[in-house]
Amino acid sequence: MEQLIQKAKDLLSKKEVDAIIGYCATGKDEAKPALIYQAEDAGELIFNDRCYNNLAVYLTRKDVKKLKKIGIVAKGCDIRAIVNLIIENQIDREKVYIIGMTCNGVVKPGSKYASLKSGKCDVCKVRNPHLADLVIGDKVTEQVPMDKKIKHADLEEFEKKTREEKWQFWVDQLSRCIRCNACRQACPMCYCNRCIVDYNTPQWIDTRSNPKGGMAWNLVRAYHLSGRCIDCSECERVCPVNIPLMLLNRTLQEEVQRSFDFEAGYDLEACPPLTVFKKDDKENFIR
Amino acid sequence: MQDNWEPKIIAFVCNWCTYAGADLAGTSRFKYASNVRIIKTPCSGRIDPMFLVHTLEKGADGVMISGCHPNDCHYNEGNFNARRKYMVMRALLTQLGIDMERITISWCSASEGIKFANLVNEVTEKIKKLGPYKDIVQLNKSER
Amino acid sequence: MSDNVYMPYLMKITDIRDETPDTRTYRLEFTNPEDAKKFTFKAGQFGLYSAFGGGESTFCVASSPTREGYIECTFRVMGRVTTQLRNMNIGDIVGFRGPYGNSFPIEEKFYGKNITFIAGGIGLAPVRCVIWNILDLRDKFKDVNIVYGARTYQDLVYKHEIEEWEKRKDVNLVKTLDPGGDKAEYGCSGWNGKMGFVPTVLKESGIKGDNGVAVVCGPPIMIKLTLPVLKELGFAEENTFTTLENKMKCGIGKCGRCNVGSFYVCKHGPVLSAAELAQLPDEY
Amino acid sequence: MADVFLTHDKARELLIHLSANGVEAFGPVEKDGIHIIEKIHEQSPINFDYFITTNSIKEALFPRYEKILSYKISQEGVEVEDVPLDKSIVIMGGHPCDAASIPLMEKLFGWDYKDKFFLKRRENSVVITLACEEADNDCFCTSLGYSPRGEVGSDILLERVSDNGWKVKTLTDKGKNFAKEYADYFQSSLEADKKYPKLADKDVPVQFDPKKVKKWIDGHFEDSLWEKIASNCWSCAACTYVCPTCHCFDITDDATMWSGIRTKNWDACTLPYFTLHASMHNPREEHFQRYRQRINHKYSIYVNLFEAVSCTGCGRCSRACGARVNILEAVKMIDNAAGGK
Repeated sequence: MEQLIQKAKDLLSKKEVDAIIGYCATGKDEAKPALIYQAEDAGELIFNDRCYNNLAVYLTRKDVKKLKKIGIVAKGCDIRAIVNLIIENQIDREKVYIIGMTCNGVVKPGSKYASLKSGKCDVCKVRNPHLADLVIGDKVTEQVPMDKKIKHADLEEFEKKTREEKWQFWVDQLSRCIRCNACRQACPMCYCNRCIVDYNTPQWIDTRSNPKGGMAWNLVRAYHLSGRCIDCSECERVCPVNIPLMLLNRTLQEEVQRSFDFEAGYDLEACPPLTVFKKDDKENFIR
Repeated sequence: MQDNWEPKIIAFVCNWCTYAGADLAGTSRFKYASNVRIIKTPCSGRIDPMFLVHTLEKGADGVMISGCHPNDCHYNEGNFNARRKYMVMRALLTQLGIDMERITISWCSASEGIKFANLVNEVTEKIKKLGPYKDIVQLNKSER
Repeated sequence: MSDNVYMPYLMKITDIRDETPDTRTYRLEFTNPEDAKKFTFKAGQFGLYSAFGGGESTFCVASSPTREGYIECTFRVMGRVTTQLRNMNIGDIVGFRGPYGNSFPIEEKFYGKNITFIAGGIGLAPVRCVIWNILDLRDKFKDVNIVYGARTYQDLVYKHEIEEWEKRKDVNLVKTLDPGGDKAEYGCSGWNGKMGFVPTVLKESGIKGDNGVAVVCGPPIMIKLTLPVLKELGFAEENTFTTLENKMKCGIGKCGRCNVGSFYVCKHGPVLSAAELAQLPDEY
Repeated sequence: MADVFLTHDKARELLIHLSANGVEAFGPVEKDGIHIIEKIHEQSPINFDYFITTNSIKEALFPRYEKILSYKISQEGVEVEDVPLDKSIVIMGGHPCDAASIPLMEKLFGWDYKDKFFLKRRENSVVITLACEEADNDCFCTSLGYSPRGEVGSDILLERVSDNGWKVKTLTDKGKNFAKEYADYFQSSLEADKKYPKLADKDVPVQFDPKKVKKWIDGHFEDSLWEKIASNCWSCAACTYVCPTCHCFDITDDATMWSGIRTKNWDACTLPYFTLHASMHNPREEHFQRYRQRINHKYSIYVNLFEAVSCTGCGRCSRACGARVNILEAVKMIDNAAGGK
């Protein structure tokens, strides 16, 4: 932590970065995102296992984008988001200074200090940051080797359901959606200037929080994240009504991995899988 | 089910191949079921899952999507991209529990009038067996 | 009328005028004569017009209260509602909820004064309401000046009325286009007005603020630049009026959109004087 | 009057009985580890053992979306139809901070033009409130003059006396009539348990002075503190949608070619396009401007209009926020700033 504060102070006082996005304490046993502009405020920075927010979401916020260079405190999972933002041309690699943190997994305080409900840390492959200007913290052992294909337990469980059961499950879950857009705003990949639901000509998605609108919205969001979701589980964590959104996202993650052999957020040279194609892509479902 | 129920099927077809194919079927006087309503799109790559969900929501019982065969795309690569999109779209809709039996995806060129006519007949038969699609329509009923 | 405050009057389109390629004026008459009898409004008030199936949209009433039996509205095609409104024909039914908001204090403050109108683009619509109101009672006022500008020739609304005002001896009309707005591609052949932005043209127009009342409406940036010019010309802040147009949904002070600080545009406004405007936080 | 008691089981039965008999009954339902106030059906897993529900009871009186009129379009013209509002409503399960929001919202919906949708529902409803048993760091009802056992806005207050029951306190005529009508469900005695002491006002310490806060806000519309308060806000609407007093809404149409409905649905000042003009000009462009509007509306604008702070101190927004923007911290920062003057 001292190393983090020192580095942040250095960067800010030498004007190498205009601001640092990091975590600071909340007074409760939690951490919250903080944007630090002054070197004297750098002392507020902390890093611990409560730092579950994905800070990459701030990189595409209007006022942050205006800055010349920005420093960011990032765990491996956050760096996956940054990598994806870079390959989608949302930020320049030169414009971010990544302070990578090694991480042993984060926990959510509300849930009695269990690992995050969606189990993102159980399948994490990047406990040691894979792309950073500086790595802070001792090297930790990776739980999952990089080349291993992941199958989430909850997804496996869910897929045993019949079609009717699945439909009923989602109707129950998604009618609860209050359309607060927290999932969208917390998602580092949801950076569109104006989201499809904010357009009304044509109005593809009902803006009301009725079952129909909830269904359409969550379907579109999951679809727009296909091949881009970096499994940070922020959408699910911030959902005030606890909709298991990662089930949908992971379905698509898995499909993309199986069909196009792609995992988002690891490779700076990769192309987003839905913008490219191979002539021999599978088409056994097409008549 | 009403006795005289006839399925409504919406077909999203690409302007350059399948639409011409459907035209050919018509001019060659192949008979195909009148349950299908054709909507022309510039390219099969234009078709978004929202189209599917919207059509089902507005009361369609089945959806067809059809475009040029790979390598035949008027825009060179539209259908290659479409193929990848359909792949994830299918996975998503399956996971949501939307009946994939009702969604047919095909390639059908301008010369394949018979293929198109047969396909329409086949799909109509299938949807007739499945009966009206109610899942999404029922969501509308829960108005307060 | 029912106790449902969101219930619109039904009105029939009786006349359509295309002002610019994307701006239209409708004349609307009540389908129910009972409603027509009860209905009154004042210059400056607004209403919510609905295209059934599209939704509601807020515009001012662009016709003068002195012309009874109908109201007019002018709108630009921007979103879902206006697109649908635009696709309507004579005889079609639209909904109208209103009139809402306050009005210009014509009797209290305008009588016996020199009146200056400054408008930009479609901002002429709310001003037009006052212009006709005043021209219909012409002898109660002294000089009437109108300064009207638009980006291009194409964007000038109420072109035939501008001509009418130009011809009138008792009106001093100054019209202007932004630089480059008189090209032939905008349908302009031989522009006889001025070239330049509204605040600049106003400054050079020779209009004096003594014993004068000014009415300003246009894009927010134009209003912000025009107010200092008016002050320079000698208009008192209390006698400079503008009408704020924030986004509204309910029109009756509930939906929480239009407020600038504690000032609810739909209830305390939309008309306010420059003196009042200066009191508001800069969030409009 | 002799003491009256109600057990959890009976309360559950009562809610289900009501919903089966055409009353819109709202109660706390446990779903996936959270408690939500929602309309009760026969199968609803009603559960009264919770600290605070995620959403507030406002949903019962001011639904997420509601029909305000319907219309039919034909060759002859348009026919518009009003919506009848005659169902009676019973809301059980909110805390005093929920109930306190009802008189606050009533002020707005009855301001000049009367919004019958809220007011009628309010008139037809019986509000049964559960007194608080615990409080956490996000609670601050006492700072705004409310109390964890507060009676504002409730018709009946239930105070827990044992694992399975409450003491019933009828507060209004409406509440008394309700208790009389459903007397079968209430009972005259219940074994009390010592371990349920009431949560006292002093357990939720007063942390700021709303008057001072208002004064500061009025004089500091442009202040760098606003940016600091909301620096990590990412502009979602979770805080406003769970808030018992946030009342902003949108009006939209849902129609086919020949018929349709117009609905009033929740909207939020924290969403980026809330105030966007058709000309693409947006008066509240930045995230901190929108958060400033939220605080400003609650602590200053509402006071100017209705002489009441539009916040009941429930702390739901702080708990729902994924970025941990905390309204109590924000207001305390303002209070501190005001104290310095």
